[in-house]
Amino acid sequence: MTLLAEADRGSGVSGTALRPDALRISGLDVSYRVRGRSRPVLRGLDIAIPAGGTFGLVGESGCGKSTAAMAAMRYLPRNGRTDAGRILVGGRDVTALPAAALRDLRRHSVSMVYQDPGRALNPTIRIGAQVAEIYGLDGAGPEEARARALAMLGRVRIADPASVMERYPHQLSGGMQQRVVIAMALAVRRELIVLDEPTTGLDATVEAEVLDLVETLRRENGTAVLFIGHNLEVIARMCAEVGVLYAGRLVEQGPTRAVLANPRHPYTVGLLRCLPRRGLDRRRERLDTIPGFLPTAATAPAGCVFAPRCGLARDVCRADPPPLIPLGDGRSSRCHFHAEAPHLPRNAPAQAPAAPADRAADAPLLAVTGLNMTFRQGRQAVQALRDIDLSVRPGETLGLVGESGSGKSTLARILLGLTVPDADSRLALDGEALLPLGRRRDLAAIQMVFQNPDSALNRAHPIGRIIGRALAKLAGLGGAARRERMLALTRGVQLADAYLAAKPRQLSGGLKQRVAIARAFAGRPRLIVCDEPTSALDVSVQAAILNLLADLQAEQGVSYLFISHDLAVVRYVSDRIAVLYLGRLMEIGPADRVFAGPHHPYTEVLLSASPGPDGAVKRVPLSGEIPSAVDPPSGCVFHTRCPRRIGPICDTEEPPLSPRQDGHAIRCHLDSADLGRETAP
Amino acid sequence: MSAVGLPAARRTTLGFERLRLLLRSPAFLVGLGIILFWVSCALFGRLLVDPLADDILNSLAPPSAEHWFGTDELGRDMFARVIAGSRDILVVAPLATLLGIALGTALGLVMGFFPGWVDDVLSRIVEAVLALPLLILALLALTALGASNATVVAAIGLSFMPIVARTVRAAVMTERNLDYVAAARLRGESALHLMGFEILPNILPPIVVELTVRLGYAIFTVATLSFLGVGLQPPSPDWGLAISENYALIGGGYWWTVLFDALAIASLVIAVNLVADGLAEVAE
Amino acid sequence: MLGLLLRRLPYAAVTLFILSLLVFAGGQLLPGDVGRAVLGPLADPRAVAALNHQLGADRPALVQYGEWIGRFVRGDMSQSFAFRAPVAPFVGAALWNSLKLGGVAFTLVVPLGILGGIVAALNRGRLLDRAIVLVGLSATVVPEFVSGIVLILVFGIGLKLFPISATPPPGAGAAVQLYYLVLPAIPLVFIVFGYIARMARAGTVEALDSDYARTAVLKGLPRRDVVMRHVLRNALLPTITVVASQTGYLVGGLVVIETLFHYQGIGSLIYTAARGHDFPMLEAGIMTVGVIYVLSTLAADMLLAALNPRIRAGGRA
Amino acid sequence: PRRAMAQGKPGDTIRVAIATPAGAVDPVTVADDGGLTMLIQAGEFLCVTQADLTLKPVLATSWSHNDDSSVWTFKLRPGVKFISGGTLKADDVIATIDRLADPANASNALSAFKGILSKGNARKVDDLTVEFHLDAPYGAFPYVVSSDNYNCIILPASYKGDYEKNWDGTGPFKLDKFTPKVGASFVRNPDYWGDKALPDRTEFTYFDALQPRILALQGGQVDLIDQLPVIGGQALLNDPNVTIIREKSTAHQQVHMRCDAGPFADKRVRRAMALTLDRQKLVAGLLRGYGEIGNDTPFATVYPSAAPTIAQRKQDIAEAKQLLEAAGVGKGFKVNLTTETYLEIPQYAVLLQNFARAVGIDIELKIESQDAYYGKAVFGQSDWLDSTMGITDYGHRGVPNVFLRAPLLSDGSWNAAHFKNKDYDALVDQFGRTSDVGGQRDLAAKIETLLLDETPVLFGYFFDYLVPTRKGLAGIPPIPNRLFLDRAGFV
Ligand SMILES: Nc1ncnc2c1ncn2[C@@H]1O[C@H](COP(=O)(O)OP(=O)(O)OP(=O)(O)O)[C@@H](O)[C@H]1O
Ligand SMILES: Nc1ncnc2c1ncn2[C@@H]1O[C@H](COP(=O)(O)OP(=O)(O)OP(=O)(O)O)[C@@H](O)[C@H]1O
Ligand SMILES: [Mg+2]
Ligand SMILES: [Mg+2]
Repeated sequence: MTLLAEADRGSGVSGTALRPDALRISGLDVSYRVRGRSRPVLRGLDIAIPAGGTFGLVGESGCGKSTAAMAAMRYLPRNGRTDAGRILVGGRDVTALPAAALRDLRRHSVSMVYQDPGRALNPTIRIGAQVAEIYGLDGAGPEEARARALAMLGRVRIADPASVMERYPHQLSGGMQQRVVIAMALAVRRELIVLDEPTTGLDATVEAEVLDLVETLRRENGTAVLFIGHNLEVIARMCAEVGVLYAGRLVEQGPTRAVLANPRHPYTVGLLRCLPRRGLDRRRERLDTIPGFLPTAATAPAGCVFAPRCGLARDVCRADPPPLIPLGDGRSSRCHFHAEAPHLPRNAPAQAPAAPADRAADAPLLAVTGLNMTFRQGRQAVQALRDIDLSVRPGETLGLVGESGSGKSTLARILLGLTVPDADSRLALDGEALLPLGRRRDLAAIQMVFQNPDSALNRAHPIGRIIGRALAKLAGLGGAARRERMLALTRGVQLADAYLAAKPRQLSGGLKQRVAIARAFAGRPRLIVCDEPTSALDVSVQAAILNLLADLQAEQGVSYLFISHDLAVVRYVSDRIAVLYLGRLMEIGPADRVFAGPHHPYTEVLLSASPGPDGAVKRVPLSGEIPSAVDPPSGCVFHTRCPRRIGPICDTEEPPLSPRQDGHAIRCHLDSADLGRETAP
Repeated sequence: MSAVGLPAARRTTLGFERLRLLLRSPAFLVGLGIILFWVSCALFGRLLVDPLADDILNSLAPPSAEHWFGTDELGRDMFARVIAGSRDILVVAPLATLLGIALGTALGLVMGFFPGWVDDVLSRIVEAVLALPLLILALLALTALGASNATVVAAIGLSFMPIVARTVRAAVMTERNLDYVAAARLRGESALHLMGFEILPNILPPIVVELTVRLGYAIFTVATLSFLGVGLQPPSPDWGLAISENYALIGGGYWWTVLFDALAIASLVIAVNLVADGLAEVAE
Repeated sequence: MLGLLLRRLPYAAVTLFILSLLVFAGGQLLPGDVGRAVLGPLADPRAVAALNHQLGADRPALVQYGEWIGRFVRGDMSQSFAFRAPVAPFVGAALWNSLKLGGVAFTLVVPLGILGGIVAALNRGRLLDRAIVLVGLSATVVPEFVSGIVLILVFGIGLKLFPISATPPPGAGAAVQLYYLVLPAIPLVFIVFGYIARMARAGTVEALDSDYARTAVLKGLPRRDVVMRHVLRNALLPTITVVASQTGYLVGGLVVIETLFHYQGIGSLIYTAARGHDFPMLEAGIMTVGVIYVLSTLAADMLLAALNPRIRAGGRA
Repeated sequence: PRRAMAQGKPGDTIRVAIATPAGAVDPVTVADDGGLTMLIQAGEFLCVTQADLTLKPVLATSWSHNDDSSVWTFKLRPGVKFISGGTLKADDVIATIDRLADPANASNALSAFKGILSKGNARKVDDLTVEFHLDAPYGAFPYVVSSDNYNCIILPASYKGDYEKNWDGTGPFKLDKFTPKVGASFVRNPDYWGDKALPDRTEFTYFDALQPRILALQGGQVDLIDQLPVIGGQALLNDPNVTIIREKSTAHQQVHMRCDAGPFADKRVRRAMALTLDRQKLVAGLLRGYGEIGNDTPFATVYPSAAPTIAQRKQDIAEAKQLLEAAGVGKGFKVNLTTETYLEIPQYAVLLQNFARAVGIDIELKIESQDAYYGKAVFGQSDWLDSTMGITDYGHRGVPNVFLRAPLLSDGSWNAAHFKNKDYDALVDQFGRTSDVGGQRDLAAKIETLLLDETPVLFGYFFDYLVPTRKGLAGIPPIPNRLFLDRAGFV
């Protein structure tokens, strides 16, 4: 492995002799003017990407990744300023280019793909015209431009590119939109392409495909890539080199594999420890976390920017900012004690919450049988959920996974009583029928933790009022009893008392999510529905929230329905897992069994799409788009995209959810023996 | 997790921050200054000058040291009348605005909160009322109710209602789908609580902006109604009324009988709009 | 497109129906009665009663409304109480006048406002931007009667450049008519300019800041192309709605201008009808303004749909 | 120039700005200035009141009455042609008058005929002689069928209520073109029985508001406007390009005080109020001298019947205070004055307010639209008739009879003052029967004395009737409120 890395680098170096670096940023300082004050965001940033090289930039939200990308494109927001430093693209200093030359650079040398492809495309212009425009700039006539655009759309594997040319952006799915954006970015051979979190917000399956596509095109064109992401797995997969950005400074840098395998900065170490790794069980082991908050570059302390959150910090760290210390092998770390970094003390108490007794035999807390949900949209009927049978036992976590639109949130809303299912559906909590919200007796029994902590808390109310009101309504508490319980609750979610007077906007995302959790626990909940509770959070915060949820479960014996599209997270938190596809339950069973297999072909696809930071799994490609819930395919709904389709039976006959072993059930015509299994890393 | 204090950067409250921003905007300050000037005229003007005292034999005197702004047809001092003319409009216009905002907010909350037939029906009605120009609406209302300060307030308030309702409805529609509303429903809150205590506080910024914008219109409309003779009634020294009474005189060269009132109206409406603009900017 | 139109038409019809009901209900609140309004305060009560009876104004309100709406849907606007003649010619003449005046103002102000807004947005934060915004703001908020009087004084009576009446001599040609409409149109231009410019500016600023504009710039498009091809079309979408919302005012809300410049428009028609208790005339006038408003919002919606594929595809807005 | 009767040249086109007729132009219903101006262009009366308030024969050549003035005989002018072709006969006159006197007819003249002439009591003697048999003796009857009662233009018996279709009549002009709410034009009637009209053409443009009319005259778009109030009309009064035709009229604003309730129930209080008025100042200031002071009776000095001997009431604050003291309200009191937005009334109200302040009467003004003020115009449903104090406009009348009756008789239908006095009723009745000026003056003296004592209504001033014309326009007869244009022309 080391050899390989050196070889990679070597080719980069030899390339330098022929071609200048694709991107060389040196000593870059960027600041934003906010309300008349200058606020530094990047300080002394150095990055070099050789021609054809790949560089990943990771870091918590707000550390300045996008700013670096935009500076490289010389397209900072109006209030942004480059205070110092040089940015060379292919040897040309972009900070000094006149307008015409800058346009020329953008036409021929650099391009960018960023998050939210839906907004990157002009909503009022047809796809074809938007792509062809680039060839027009390249000097092609209208006919030729269209032809080349068509070819390019084909290259990004868009099925039926001719019809896509005629469509408008909103008529494409997110994945397709991102492909179009990539097609535009790579339409002509460029020296450098900047990808700013190009797959955030996309499903894992789609993400995997998009990444594959970028990789292929990059190789074909020999384009250098600056890849920005917060997901270490993705960076590991895409980039030869990685830089870890923290509060506007690069804190560690080096070949990706080396950095990930042997991080030499406490921050990198912390980031890696936050990730739920395979084989980790919440009942036995906790995730590690990084305490504290990301300082803004302006409020950064005098010494090492990471010192306030660092378990290794000593006086010297708080006094002197460490330089970027070269470690050999092209690696460097901005830490006085980089040698000690791997031995960073764990932040979380090592001992895990006591494992509860196995409850497999208990009567189910929640029982759902024959649940159907049909939305009416004008004259169309959207079959959001079909024939769902599942149960949750007391104290257990049921993980729910599935692509976007598969019906996860709808199921959650039905359980909460916010949505009323079709008439014949049966829902029971503790054997008693579960009524819609207006008529529900024990409101406190089922509560929810939402995905987006920003919108989940009423921003007009102080935290104390938010929790207090929940206590009043759900626990029927008043006066001193309420106050007492409130303090107990907030301490239980490790929220300082001082926050009770604060408004939500004064809290970070992680803190808000703690408030939301405290609120859900106000009454004595039996079941808490968590709909992607950590997907909007940074990994370090995610770890803390997952720990918290696990602790509370151990304490209170509450059950969770945990919805997520991050399989690693689901695997870590769940006792059992249910897989949804197009409103159908495809598989349900104990977590280990579902992962280890034999599993449903769809599960197999999902698993292969997110290989984890260390293990490379052979990806099983998923063809096509998820079909419409208005008009689902006949037979097995997955047959249109199934890599293991056996024959006409799949097209005509819907397989039953057949029990396999140990409470594991799979909806597939295939025998267990023929189904896929997890390949060992 | 160690108990960390509130992060310093987040500690300044938004309200304070907005105030600081406002006070940096010269346009806002100029607007505020003019408004304060007129408000103090409205409050104390009549203590200093008498807008009704006539000196009928000295009518239509041009501006002089004695009568800075000249006199009108009844020999009343125009300066006194312009100063005192701020009172009625500064009572009527804000009251009308408040009424319109209150009614419109209530209606908008209901419309936005109950999608489906309630919203459909109310929306049609609102749309129907909006089909009429505001002035026509107010004119009709005043013709029906008769002109007095109270009816002007009612007429303008009512004609503002649908516009405000539409703005509020749009704001409610976005808020309603936010998770905090779902969370409140999960703890069994009533619709009234959801509307009044959960959603309303969050849509206050657009409502405040709407309030200032409407205030500008209210002044405009009160003046126009007075000009048309259905608003404030004589002997009020109201500016619009004064212009309406006097504008036939300007052909005879008695420009001072309308000029200062016109400037007063213009300055007040522009000032209110400057303030509205400033507020809208900081409310984002 | 046609589908959208067909979907929206019933809504428009319902809106108009409700409008007619509201006016009718409101009409019941008007003090006095038509007989008294026609014959004056000093007339003998027997004569007043006789006139009310002749006109059918003494029948129950619902009967009157029923008859009125029955005729209206058949395209008959009934007879005026005050003029005891069919309403249609009155409304027709007033509408035609209003459309002429509104049209002149409209054709002046729409390009001006849009241009102003775009220029301001492209020079955001600079002096020109501030100047346009401030001029727009001030022009918009100064009541018509203030600006109108100043115009009359300066250009009509002082310089004698323009006639002070908007009504041209009978039989005047188009050019002369236009000449008579210039002065009264200017206060309207003032008032509407601010709205349109502000909206156009906001739309352009938003579009300039959008991700797709960034995409276009990063493609290496020259600024002019970015603006012309990518920004303007999206930027002007919200402006269309604002323009449409102003047509009601530009056609029906000009009571002040019509009074100042002595012009027989639909605004004054409605106002005098209300004061004269001329219920059929009032209803017809208001319905006409309502129809104009509804049609222009409908037209705006169609235009929006034509320019914005997202709406074209989607259902109700 | 008091009389602008210099003769203009023939053949001009006269352009006039008038108030928009409020509704259909129909002689039976017309009640507004704009409408009546339209009526009198093509229509004619039996007789017309002159500037000196005497009657000039027009379609009637002479009239006479029996001993007690209960039967009046009118001789008609022979050879008068209607524009529609027929010749004027007694039947036409009878049909016209019956139409107006018929309670089933929505006639605006009904109140003028009330108690004087009923339907069916006009009788034909021969084709050119008509006899009117009155309900009660009435000495001023010819005024009731003169231009004073403006609905009385004589139409053919065959008239069907469609005046706007043919504009029939016997006048010097005939209609050229009429557009409702916009304007009308007339041309010379070649078949007119008298001196043919001088102008070739007259053009009327309708205006809703006064100010645009003023501007139109200043801007040269019209040659005259129908009437100019002094308040708001200053611009024209001083305009060197404008000639003001000025005529004394009996039009005035009545300030009524409720005699049956409230602070004014005591006549001393009413008198005190009257004594606060500085009438000279009112005329000089409010009317710029275009008017004459009133003496709290309807007898304007222009009326031949007015008693010449009655002393003029003058401002006397001391006496007013004494009276209030005597009435037990020496500290003053608060009272509401309700009135309409019309002509100079709001300004008059303000001046009254300021006058009354001197004796501690604190008047609160409530000024409303005419619609709101008159309301349903019956007791109990009208601010006009129900207010404690109010100001009401009364137009010019050729004889004071109307002013003496409806607003002041105990059962008068416009008696806003709620003045009930048997002696007064009897005196007015007697006045009505009297047809000779001498007898009328004697009665007038008694009536005036009684009214000065009681003072139910303040008559502060009578304002002149002003018609502004472009300089050089001559031949407009100085008859208040009646624009006869047949002698008009530019010199
Ligand atoms: N236009 C702007 N004006 C002022 N501050 C800004 C602006 N854009 C970004 N910032 C601030 O600069 C800092 C860095 O922002 P940047 O978008 O580069 O972070 P990031 O690392 O890309 O974060 P994320 O992962 O959330 O995209 C943040 O604190 C952000 O709030
Ligand atoms: N109110 C609604 N009316 C009509 N269709 C709806 C409604 N809510 C959801 N759907 C449809 O039901 C299906 C399931 O939606 P749901 O939000 O439950 O998916 P999800 O699995 O939560 O997706 P994501 O991962 O994007 O949150 C989708 O096809 C969606 O379009
Ligand atoms: Mg970013
Ligand atoms: Mg979801």
